[in-house]
Amino acid sequence: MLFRTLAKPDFKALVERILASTEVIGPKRVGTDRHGRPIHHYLPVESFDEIDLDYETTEFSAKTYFLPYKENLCSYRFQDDDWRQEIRYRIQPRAIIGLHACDIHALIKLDKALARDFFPSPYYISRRKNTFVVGIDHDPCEGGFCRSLGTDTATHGFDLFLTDLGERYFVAIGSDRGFRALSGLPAAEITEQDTEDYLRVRKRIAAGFKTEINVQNLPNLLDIEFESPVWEKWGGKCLSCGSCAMVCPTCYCYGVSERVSMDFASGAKTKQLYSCNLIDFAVVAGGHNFRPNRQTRLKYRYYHQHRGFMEAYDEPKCVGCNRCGRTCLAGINPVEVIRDLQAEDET
Amino acid sequence: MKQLFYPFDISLESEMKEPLDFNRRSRTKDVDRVFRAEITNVIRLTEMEKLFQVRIMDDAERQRFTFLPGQFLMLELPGYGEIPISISSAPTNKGFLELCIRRAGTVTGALHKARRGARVGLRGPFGTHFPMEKMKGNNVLLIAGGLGLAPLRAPIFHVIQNRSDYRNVHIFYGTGSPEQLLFDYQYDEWRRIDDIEMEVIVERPDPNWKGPVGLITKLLDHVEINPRETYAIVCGPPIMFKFVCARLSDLGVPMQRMFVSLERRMHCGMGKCCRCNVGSTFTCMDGPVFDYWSVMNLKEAI
Amino acid sequence: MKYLGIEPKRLRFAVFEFTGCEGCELQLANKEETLLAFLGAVDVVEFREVSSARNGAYDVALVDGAISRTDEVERLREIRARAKVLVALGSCACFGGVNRMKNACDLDQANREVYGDHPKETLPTRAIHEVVPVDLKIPGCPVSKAEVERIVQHLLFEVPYQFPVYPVCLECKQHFTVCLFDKGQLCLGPITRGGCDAPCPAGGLGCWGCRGKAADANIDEFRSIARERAHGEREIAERLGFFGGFEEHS
Amino acid sequence: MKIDLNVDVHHLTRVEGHGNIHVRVRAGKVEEARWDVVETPRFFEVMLKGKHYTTAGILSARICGICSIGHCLASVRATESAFGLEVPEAAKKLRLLAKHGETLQSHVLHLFFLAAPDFLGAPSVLPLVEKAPEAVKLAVRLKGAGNRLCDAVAGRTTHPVSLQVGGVAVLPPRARLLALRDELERTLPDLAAAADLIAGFDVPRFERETEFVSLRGESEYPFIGGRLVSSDGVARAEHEYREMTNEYAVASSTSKWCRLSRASFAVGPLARFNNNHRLLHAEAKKLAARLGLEPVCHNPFMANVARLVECVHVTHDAIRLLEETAAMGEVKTMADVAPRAGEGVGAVEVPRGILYHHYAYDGDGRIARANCVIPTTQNNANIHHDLPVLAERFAVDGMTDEKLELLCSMLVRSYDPCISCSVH
Ligand SMILES: Cc1cc2nc3c(=O)[nH]c(=O)nc-3n(C[C@H](O)[C@H](O)[C@H](O)COP(=O)(O)OP(=O)(O)OC[C@H]3O[C@@H](n4cnc5c(N)ncnc54)[C@H](O)[C@@H]3O)c2cc1C
Ligand code: SF4
Ligand code: SF4
Ligand code: SF4
Repeated sequence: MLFRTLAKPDFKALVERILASTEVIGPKRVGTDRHGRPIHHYLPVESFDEIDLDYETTEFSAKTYFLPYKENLCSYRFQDDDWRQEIRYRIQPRAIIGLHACDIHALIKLDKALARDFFPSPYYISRRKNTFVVGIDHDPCEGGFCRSLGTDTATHGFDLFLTDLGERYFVAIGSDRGFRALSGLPAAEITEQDTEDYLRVRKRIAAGFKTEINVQNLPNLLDIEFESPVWEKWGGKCLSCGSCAMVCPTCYCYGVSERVSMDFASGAKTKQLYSCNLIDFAVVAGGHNFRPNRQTRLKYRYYHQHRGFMEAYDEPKCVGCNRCGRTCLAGINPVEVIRDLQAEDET
Repeated sequence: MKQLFYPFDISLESEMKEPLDFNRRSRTKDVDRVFRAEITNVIRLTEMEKLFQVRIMDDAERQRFTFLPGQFLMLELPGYGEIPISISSAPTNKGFLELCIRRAGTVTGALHKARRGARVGLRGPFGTHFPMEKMKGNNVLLIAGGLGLAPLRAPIFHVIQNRSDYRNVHIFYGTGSPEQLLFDYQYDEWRRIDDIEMEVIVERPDPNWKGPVGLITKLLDHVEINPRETYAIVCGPPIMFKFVCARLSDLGVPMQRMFVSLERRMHCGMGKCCRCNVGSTFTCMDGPVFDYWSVMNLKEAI
Repeated sequence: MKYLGIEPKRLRFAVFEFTGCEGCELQLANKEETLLAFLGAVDVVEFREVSSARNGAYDVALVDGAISRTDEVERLREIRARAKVLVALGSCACFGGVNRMKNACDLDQANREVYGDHPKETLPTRAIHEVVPVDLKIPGCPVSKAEVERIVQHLLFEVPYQFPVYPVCLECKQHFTVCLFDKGQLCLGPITRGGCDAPCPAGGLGCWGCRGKAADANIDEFRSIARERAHGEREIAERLGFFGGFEEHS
Repeated sequence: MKIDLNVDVHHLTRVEGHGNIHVRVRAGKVEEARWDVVETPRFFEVMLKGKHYTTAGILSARICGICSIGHCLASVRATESAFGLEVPEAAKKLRLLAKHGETLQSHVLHLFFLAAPDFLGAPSVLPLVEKAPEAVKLAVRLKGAGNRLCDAVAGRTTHPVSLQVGGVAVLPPRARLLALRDELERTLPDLAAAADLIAGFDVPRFERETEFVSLRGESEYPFIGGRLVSSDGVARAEHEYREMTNEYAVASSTSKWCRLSRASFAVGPLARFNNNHRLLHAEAKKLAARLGLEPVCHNPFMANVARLVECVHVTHDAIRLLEETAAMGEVKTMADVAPRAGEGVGAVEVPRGILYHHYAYDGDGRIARANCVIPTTQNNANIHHDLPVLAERFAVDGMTDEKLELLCSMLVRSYDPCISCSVH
């Protein structure tokens, strides 16, 4: 990989150049929670100053810019007794500034499931390829356990990746597009001093992690503890609201529905992100529900994250951002659930 | 910046320009494009089920379309929705596809009102198939309960068309009552022309019923089974194939030689929506056809 | 649309109002983008609020408002007898709506307070289905016009309509709305049936539960969440009782 | 020639709520002419008792589905005045925007959907969809613009969510405000076309001198709060509203009646116009002059013209407000709320006239007593007293039961009564 350093004002200049030609998404402060902590969302910005790169985490992941909550898969025009199908993909370029390593890993995982595997999704690919991704290093967020999942640093999946060295950024260039973006800017070749500073920052970050869990044995454990009372304990609390899957950077389950316009001249097939925690997720015709209980549904979310995806791609789907844990009103969070399972296994 | 953000248009990718062929997983990117198909005939089978003959309208697309017994389609009524439906006709039949559909809700309800000439959308074929090749030279048990005869018809046609490849062939079929029997006009032909042993049983007979009465497992009481040379395909509601497979297992048929077709909610057919996820398995990609051993090992499969 | 070779039915609609604010009826005239198409798809034969025409026979009766007087009971029975499909439109018709809160008071006392020496006849508020059988309930205060349109389409095509079963939270998350609990407010979103597109939380107001209970709503856990966040029993009970959709829990 | 006439309207159509008209003319003399409100009472004042201040606005919005924004605003204003609370400037502007949206959508709804069919000889707007599609489309565009304004600022058109005690809960994004401004600018030609249409209406010539009550604007045409005034010279402060309304229950009606200097008085667009015409936007004044609306106008049928004049006013004013709010940047729109015991009144000019909410709070932020006086309540007696004079005036040769019934119905409709609201 190529590395450069870039003075902060020059990075601002870069973002402003991007802003002049395309839509830019960045972490934006949207309010304060009841404990006085700032709330950030990834939102479109109109100027560099709206971006708050110092954010701890965002309430929602950035997946909506790749995998929108609602998306038109195709539309139909009806005429006489016939119809025509129309499909459009999003080809408007866009830049996302300030993704953390876990979110970049989330994209890499989504790439595997949606862009590389059987039946690659053209909708996802169109968005992914048209999005310029700038990542940034940061001190560990509270409750995040990305380090346990190996998603605390990113080496690919982005165009540029920044590490804050005080006055300047240490920039990893992840693509030809990233390289070209820097052209014309006074980006310097890295010096020994830069490397030293960079390693020091990395070390500080690494030392800051407080939350760790052991995920090695999870695939097996999930099978063994299939009937565990742990599911009853946590499942009994679950509100079946789907919030966890909505904020998760890697949950991609969905439902498809169709509708026609009121004048019956056109129709649309729409995909809406869904959650395996919702009660009708596995209802089949005739009304049989394969997962009628909250605990089975909750269990299956963990199953997919830590076992199903593992079997398919040799890695868990979870990136350890703990967004699901933070958003869950019932206080269901992966760290405690997994620890409970492991404790159960030991007894 | 302009060329940095040179827009990428996937419709210009080479795969997108290839003819649509869902059999080439991972090469196919135009995944939501449907084949336009015309309903050429509608045959009322029972109060709840109708058989639809549909024909892919584009000649080239129709010629290219191939499937294996056990595979399914995503059938779309634009504006209403899209549903998975097993293909119920002979794989060699290039003229039209047959779909046997029970009225169950929105899409099937609308479809049941459709007439000849109506145009629907098709995507597929998707999923795994019954291993007809492997079964060659063996006895074959084809067992269906209720609507299970729909997915069973493709393997039946396959066996008939390649009758000499298989030894003894039995069809066992059971429903609740005589008026629920599907395709009753074909039984005679299967028996008399195609040299198939066919037995039908109902749970609640009517006064005209002359055949056996009871659950489908009862039909298995009298057959001679050579466990080493027998394959079974079992289609029907989970409760039914669970009992049938247990019975066959008792008779010594290895579970790897019994095949079932699972039903799950499906919204894509391509392993993306996760609705049909069973344990770590996608019913639409790794199924719907599974051998019974795999099913036993799937959590909550039945 | 003459799709699948089926001409959609032309159904005759009639709209009737009982005890309520008539906001749900107003929704039929809202969503201007599709109003003309909507009127083109159905025959509105009786709708006192916007039309002087009363031309007899109708197939579908949309009824908004709750029942709170004897003459209303009579009128509703007559409508039931004439309608093929009786639709309860809005939370008042489905649950009794806010009017139901009146039932907690002594009605004579209430009458004296408001009307002094000229008391008016009034009955305890009831939902439509507590008086006559109802074929379809469309909750909401007010109803969502988009949903009403979809349901009307389903009626025209005679295919069943499935209401969303998930709670409001899902749609909040899909709109990037900051959770009201995070702002220290109470919100019924986690237990209320979604499908409204969660306008209230987006507007900075907790969900008041106008669409009634979500399928499999976890009310016990909800209560303990609310209590943990320092919302008192009275506040919770009042909220659950507001529109009558959680009647048995308030 | 001696004329006998009978009018019996049971559940008058094209008005909100249930009311009946009875007129008997015997030998040219009016024997009976009455307006009875038979709507079912809902007892909101009783339901409001004990409610927390955060709930009051939400509950009282449900008094009326058409002017729910007005009710909500009157309610939060009453609470704020009880708590001695000043709302941020930005919130005041946003509230006025929501108010304008409601005025626009409600007036257009009335003019085109409820009133116009009478003038165009149709039973409802439905046949007009085919007969006069352009007029209907125009109405739909104007009403849509009003609704979108409400949606953006209040979170919803019917039963608003963002209008809360302390201010407005969310500041709409700048882009949305500017888009609305553009949309309103595009509707200006529609308003001009609407004026042409209404100029062609044959407004019945009928006058009965009456007293007009409204808010009194100081520097702006009044909508939210301020002093109260009558065309007979009565002036009161907002909290003295009882002296303006003098509500009393009558046996024949589930709505109460009101009086001031005379047996009855009128509120609504005509009252606002008569008392505040000098504060209208220049374009609105021009339109009033063109359509022959001059203060003090005593023809209740002219209320329709006054409605259109107000539509022009609020559209122009909303364009100004949208520009101002879009330029505000990220400002505070909510004041901190500290409940305290006390009383407060909120007076708001809703489409049908002046509306009052009055709450007394205990120390816990809960309502101890509530009183709401609805515009239609204030108008009911006036409608009732108009009827005999109208019947008298038109009980002439050539009059038929049908014609008189239409005239009586049109008279009642010209007040745009909101009956379920008046029986709250
Ligand atoms: C691989 C495969 C092959 C199949 N082959 C066939 C076949 O050959 N023939 C055939 O007839 N069927 C077949 N099916 C079943 C068929 O797909 C369903 O009957 C069909 O999807 C029903 O669609 P619908 O729109 O008509 O019903 P829907 O409107 O989706 O509803 C059907 C029923 O499901 C329940 N339901 C739906 N949504 C909800 C909800 N949100 N909450 C609660 N309950 C709900 C209700 O009970 C409803 O009556 C197959 C299924 C699979 C997976
Ligand atoms: S785990 Fe929490 S966030 Fe997820 S569905 Fe259950 S209650 Fe909702
Ligand atoms: S499961 Fe939870 S912790 Fe894991 S990636 Fe999703 S939101 Fe983050
Ligand atoms: S958010 Fe709640 S109160 Fe608001 S419309 Fe939806 S269900 Fe009703």
